[in-house]
Amino acid sequence: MALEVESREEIVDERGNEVSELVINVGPSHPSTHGVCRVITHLDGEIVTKAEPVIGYLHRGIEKMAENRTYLQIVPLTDRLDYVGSMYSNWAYCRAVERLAGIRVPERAEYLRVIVCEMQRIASHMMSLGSAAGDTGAATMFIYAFDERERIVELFEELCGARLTYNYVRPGGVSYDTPEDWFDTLLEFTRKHRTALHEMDRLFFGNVIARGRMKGIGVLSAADAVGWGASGPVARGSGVNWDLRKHDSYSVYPRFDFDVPTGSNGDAYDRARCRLFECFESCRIIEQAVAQIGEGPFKAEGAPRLLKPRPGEAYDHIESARGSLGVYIVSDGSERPYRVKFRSPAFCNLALLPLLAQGHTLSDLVVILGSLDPVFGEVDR
Amino acid sequence: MSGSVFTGYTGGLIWGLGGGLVIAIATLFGVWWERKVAGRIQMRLGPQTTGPFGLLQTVADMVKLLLKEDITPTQADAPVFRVAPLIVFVPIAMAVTVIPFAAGWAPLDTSVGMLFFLAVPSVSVIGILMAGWSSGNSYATLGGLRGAAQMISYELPRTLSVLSVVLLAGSLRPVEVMEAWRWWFIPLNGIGFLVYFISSVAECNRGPFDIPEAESELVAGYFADYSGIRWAIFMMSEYGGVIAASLFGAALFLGGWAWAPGLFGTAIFLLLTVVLVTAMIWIKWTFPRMRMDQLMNTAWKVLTPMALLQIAIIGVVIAWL
Amino acid sequence: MALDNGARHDQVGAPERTPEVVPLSVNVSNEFSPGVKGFFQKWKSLATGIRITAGRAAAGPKTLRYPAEKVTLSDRWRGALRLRGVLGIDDIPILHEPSITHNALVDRLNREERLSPCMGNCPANVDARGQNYFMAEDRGPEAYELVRERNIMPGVLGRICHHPCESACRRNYYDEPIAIRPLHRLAYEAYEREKSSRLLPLPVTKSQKVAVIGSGPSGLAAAFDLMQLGYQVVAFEKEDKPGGALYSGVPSYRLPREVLHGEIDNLVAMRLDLRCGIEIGVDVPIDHLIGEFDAVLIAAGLQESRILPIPGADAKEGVVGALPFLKEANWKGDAGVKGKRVLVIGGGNVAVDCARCALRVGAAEVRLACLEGDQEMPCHPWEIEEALDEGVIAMCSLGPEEVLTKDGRVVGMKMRECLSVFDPVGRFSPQFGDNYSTFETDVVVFSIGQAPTLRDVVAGSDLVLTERGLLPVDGTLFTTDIPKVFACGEVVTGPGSAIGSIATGHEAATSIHRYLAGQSLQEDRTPRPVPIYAKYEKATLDGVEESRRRVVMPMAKPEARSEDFSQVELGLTHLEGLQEAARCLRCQSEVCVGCTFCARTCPDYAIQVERIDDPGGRRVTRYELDLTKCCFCGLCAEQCPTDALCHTGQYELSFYHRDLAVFDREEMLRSGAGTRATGQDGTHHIDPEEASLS
Amino acid sequence: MAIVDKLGESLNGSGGGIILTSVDAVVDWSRGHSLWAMPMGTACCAMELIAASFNKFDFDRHGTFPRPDPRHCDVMVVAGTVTRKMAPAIMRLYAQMPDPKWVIAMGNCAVSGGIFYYDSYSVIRGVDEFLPVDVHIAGCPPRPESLQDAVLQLRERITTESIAPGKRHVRELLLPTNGDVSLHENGDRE
Amino acid sequence: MNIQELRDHLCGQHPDLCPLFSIEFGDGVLQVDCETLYEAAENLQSLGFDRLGMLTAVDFGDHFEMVYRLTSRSMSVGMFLKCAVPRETPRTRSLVPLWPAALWQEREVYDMFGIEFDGHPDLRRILLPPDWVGFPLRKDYRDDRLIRRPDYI
Repeated sequence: MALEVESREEIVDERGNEVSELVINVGPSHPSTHGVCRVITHLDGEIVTKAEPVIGYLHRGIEKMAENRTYLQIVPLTDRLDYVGSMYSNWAYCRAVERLAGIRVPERAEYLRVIVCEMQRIASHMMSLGSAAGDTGAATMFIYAFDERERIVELFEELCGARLTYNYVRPGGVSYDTPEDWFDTLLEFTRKHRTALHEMDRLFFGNVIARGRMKGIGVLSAADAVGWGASGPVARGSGVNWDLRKHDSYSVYPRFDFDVPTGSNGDAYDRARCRLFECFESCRIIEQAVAQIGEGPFKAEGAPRLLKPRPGEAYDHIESARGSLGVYIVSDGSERPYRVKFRSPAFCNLALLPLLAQGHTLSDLVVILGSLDPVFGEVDR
Repeated sequence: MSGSVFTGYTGGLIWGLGGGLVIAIATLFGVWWERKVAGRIQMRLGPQTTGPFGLLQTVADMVKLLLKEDITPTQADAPVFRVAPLIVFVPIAMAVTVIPFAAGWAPLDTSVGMLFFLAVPSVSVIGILMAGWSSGNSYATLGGLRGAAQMISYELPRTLSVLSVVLLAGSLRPVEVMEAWRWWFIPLNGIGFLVYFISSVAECNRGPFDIPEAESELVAGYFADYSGIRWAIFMMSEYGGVIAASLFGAALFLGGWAWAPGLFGTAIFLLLTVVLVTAMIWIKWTFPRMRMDQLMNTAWKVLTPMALLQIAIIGVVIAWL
Repeated sequence: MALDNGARHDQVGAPERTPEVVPLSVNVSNEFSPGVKGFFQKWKSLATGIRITAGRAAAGPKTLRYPAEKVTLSDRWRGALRLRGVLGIDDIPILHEPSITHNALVDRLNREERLSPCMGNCPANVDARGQNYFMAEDRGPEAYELVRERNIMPGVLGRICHHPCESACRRNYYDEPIAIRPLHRLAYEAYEREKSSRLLPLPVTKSQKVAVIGSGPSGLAAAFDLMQLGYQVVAFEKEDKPGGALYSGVPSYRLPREVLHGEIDNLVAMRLDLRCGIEIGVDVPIDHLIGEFDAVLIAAGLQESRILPIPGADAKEGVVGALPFLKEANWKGDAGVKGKRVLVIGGGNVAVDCARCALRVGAAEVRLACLEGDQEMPCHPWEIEEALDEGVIAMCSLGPEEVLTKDGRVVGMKMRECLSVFDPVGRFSPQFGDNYSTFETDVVVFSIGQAPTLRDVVAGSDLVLTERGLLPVDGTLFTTDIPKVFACGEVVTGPGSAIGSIATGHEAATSIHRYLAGQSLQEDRTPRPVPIYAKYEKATLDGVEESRRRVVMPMAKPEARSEDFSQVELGLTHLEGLQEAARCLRCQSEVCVGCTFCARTCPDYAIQVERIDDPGGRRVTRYELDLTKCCFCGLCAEQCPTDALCHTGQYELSFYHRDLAVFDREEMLRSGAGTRATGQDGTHHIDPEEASLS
Repeated sequence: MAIVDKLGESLNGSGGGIILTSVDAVVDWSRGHSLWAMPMGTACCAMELIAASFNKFDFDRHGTFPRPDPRHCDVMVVAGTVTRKMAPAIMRLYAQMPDPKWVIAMGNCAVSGGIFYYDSYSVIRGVDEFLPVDVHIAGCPPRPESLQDAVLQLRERITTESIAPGKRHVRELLLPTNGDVSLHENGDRE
Repeated sequence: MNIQELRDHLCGQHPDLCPLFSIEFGDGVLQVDCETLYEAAENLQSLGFDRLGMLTAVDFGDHFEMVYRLTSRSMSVGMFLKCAVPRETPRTRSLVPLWPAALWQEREVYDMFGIEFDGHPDLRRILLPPDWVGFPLRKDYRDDRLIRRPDYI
């Protein structure tokens, strides 16, 4: 809402400087900032002349806290980073820890991680698509997308007993094996989900108004995408074919056959539709993974309670729903890390907002912000 | 009924107050109906626990809003701010009075009824501008300006679309139009009805044309700083506008009471109105919101030509008859 | 793969894929057609939208009608935490179960994941958790009696057991395991002090009589079980003193004979008819027993040492088997090796015993040669460690090639390098290299395995031995070819541990009881033991407080103890025993013991636990969970060794006042706590005045 | 608010206890059944807040739906972590809400800082440091049902309120709370 | 391309950087002097490292270490670029002219560590309020409002 946290004063300031601009403050609590982002927007009429994101409203100091937690205790913290896709932060963090501590992960655990992360990708993209649609006023599309997400959340609840903060991927494996019949439910979901995706594609992406709202808005060139460190659907929407699952194929991803959807215009529409297509690909990966997964342990055996990796540093990254999510850990050999850094894709993607929003209208600003899909838990950390 | 208190200035006043009351009550049901329909579209239930089928939900809302604190922001232009909701509401309540509800009867039966209906609600643009400007809030200001531009733009296609019916019926008096109404008006006025419907939606600031109050951009637009009963009046005018436009459309384009004699006709008329209201709700909850420039493009480049095409068709038909 | 080099640890056989071969597959941009077609496409898209929403509306709502209709929670749902029990209010369950039904109990607990790991990993399923509980409460005699139910001689096993319970102890995961075995010994000592009042003869309630051949651990275990059931049991021992392998094979520096015989005397006092010096098959034919008794149990053990058929092994002097060697050393204190050089062949526990005995009987130099590498020796690591401390020289990865003799006397041993012992499948199949080495020695002790000598025992009966001299026995029911005759112990299992033998004794007793009572032998029987717990990696101990560390067993000085047969392990003091027993986590007892692991693992530090550790008064005095800090991650419940801390399905946790969400110990113990979610006991109403606080 | 205040004052002053009680019943009913939520979603809990208003859980059944504009809202649902940087904005939004207004602190971060209680330099330990919180929901994040439950609890709590200033009806609250846990001294927990 | 090939490639193209290149824990690390950081980064960019993935700092007590994670799409390889910044004068050169991605990330490092970047167009606090005192991720950061965790493992 209303937002006006300081705008009045600023307008006066600006007026005092004889600027014929209207400065309005979008956020930090505004329905379409997807969290707590404030965008100081300079308007000429309705045209944005300058949009300056102010972030940090959700900065909780997780990186500092991590220096005071044991390696296992950090896993719940990572849940709260990217709260739309907790599994990713779990996994990226655990990969870095495993790299540092030299833990081998059983194959079944790797498959389970891939499955939950692809489910998480669907869930996250559903949230992103939904809120992008919500930004353009299509509240019903939001609910349809969220309904799909709800199905995945139910599956996650079956799997690990939580709806949002899963704490599922742990150093050395995962915390639970799958319940009975879980895979059957999952496969049934992927089957139905495809239908729902097609429906949403026609309802929203085929709609003349939605296309009008999103086509040609916030065009990001491929060169800019690379230079600004954009990743994930934001980069791929601009035609940058960069997906860590393919190009740094970690875990068991090389065993799956899937495509990388890319856009050609680099506008908000391509970014959003990239996400839609990635959901199809995720369904494919899930189905292949369920077919391939074998019996076995889901956790590295006998890992001690207190991990004390060797001194050193490790960086590992995965392709989250928002892009390449990296975790950099420096260990001094004690039971607590010396420094943990989360390279959050949303942070880097959000930096593009001033570039993209300039010259568009205020209405487009929220569409562009939505198409960058920031999750402020991750942006601010 | 000439000479009765129900005509002239006193009549206008009485019927105007009556219209306001009807709109207020209709709004209660309208909001309830919208929440139910929207819920259904969204696979939800909508209000359910307050009263049977949640029917008392809007009553509770209304009572609560009445008792809410009535905030006038310190930076607001207080007198303008306070009066703006009424300036939006009164014209809408007045407009209802010319609608031919039953065979041969409209509360305010004037010879320029059609014009009255189209012209009077336009006054609420001023109220919206006042509300937006006086709030002293940049969102509200933007919303008010957007609203004014939008409503003025859509006046034209809407008026033109009504013109085709007027041409066919040969009268500006709603009751006479209704008496002249035949079922083949429907196919003949198809395009006109579409134009009327869409521009009515836009006139009422309803989705997908709700950009003056765009929730995701302007939070609540021109009434962002209104609370309690004053905001309720804004909501009533919005729903009043929807109901009035639906009543008028159901009468002119769908035949209203002309389908059957007596109270039956009125029942059919109200049923058709509900259908139109539902349609408006439905498209609001189905489509994304337009952007300002798209909105203008639609008005001037799509709807106005379509309305002109309709008039041309009617002209040809009349000439041919 | 590529962003990182090949050192990636989890890369599972992935083919390399380079970006060039990745198809630039799906392009997501799409446009309306230009012109009139596009105009109609646009209107059609609107109609499509209406159609889709109409379809969804027709499909009906998916809403749950809360609070009338509840969501079905997954049974893994991580709701509010509660405790099942707290030490000081609830006692931990003590599993006093007759041997007959003990297996069923263990199986049920195992299925319900409520079996403590120590009990599960013990072949005889001794309730070590219960013992530790009693020991911590300073109730030693009760602990002894509890252990004795499954472990016939706690005092003996408390000295010689290879304690699989300790390797499975969940404490391994956090720091160090509980000293369960030394606590057996302490329990025995406590019992001995109160023996007079506690040791009562068992009543004979049944007329049937059972004969047990052999008085080793397995025979006595079976005898004790049967005596408890009211049978009359007669045990025959061919030596003069009872104890079987414990008497003849286990050196007395590990097991003082007074302890062994004290334990057996206790059994005798409980009306075990023990007849020593009677060798079945020689003094009394087995047929006679079969005729006289209602059932016969053969628990004769292994009597014969194997000697490798290599050149020179038949030397007249200087080549001995392990068992005769130990017997001589144990009984006489002199095995004829004084001042000589001894080479023990073999890497098992018996070999180590031989080596250590040899030192004690005055050998000048003792070497131990085994096939296996130093990390894979089959003996227990602590055994070889103690032996090395005492001065035994271990030589690994050497295979015996030839005993060098001179005039029928051993002078040396030729050894060959051994490359590997087992083939990839895990079968014993040593591969030798080409390096030979020779050692001078006077005596070679072969400790490469034992075999039963049952020919005499079964002579004249219908029992038929296999070609290798073994008695064909069912491994689950312990029956032989003759219905009346059963067998247990190492006769059946081959060389094994004492506690393993005891376990077979219990099984055989069950079979005998069923046989005598006319019940089905097979019903609900599974092969025992069922190994269920995996090993732990060694936990890192730095940062672990001293109070959490395992008590150190005092040992005699190596140079002093290798001189004679005095005890090596000196035993814990009473106080040490109490403290050590208090370390026990009471796994799966569903009673919070205040171990603080939940508080330590909690990422939010929301849990505070305090306890009193006084002997006999161990109480959890404070358990406080600040639910408003809890992040419901579930780490604490996963860590909880006793399973006392668990998630409930409660998710409606609304409070008018923030402090109401701080759960103390009593609140943690309340189950369900009346909410809409659980529908249980909504009897607690809040005072409106209190509700209006905040 | 003024009208209601005056009404309440006069009813209370003139000894119109019965009338006051019935008026209060109507007023409390309408307020309790029309709790429009100001979704102050800052972090993870916002997801469950969204879920609560969407199709599976459907807040709207109880007459509660999120309005983004504080001027139209009755109850602020603070869902998520509140940092020092964010707190002034929340205070401002709360100030913008018209009376009568309530606050639900959803999730442990909003209740006490939760997982960020220790070692975080920027998180405020509970919004009750600067807002009068009526209902706290523990959970991380709470289920959407918990939020519905909290709204229903708040509704019951509203039934104790009166339009007469300073007056409070003593009613037995039917909803179970979490037991007879006595209030702890604040001192020993800090 | 694996890390060995990368080293060969680097040594072939820029022999002066070669001695600074080491392989630690499976990642290539180029440890340079902060004065030459910009030039090294420029060289690496021309070598094909087109993405600046991560940029952060680590407080090692006596000095800060700047850590840059560079990845190359064409070579499909990633590496670290590091330089030690003295604690007394925490300044180094901004990489914004090379990669705009550094724009916000350097602001974050400034916010958290107080390291200043020469040539950064807009060096302000980004996550914390502008009036914040101190740099939280420094090891010696003290804050009265911070409650320290109970001290047990």
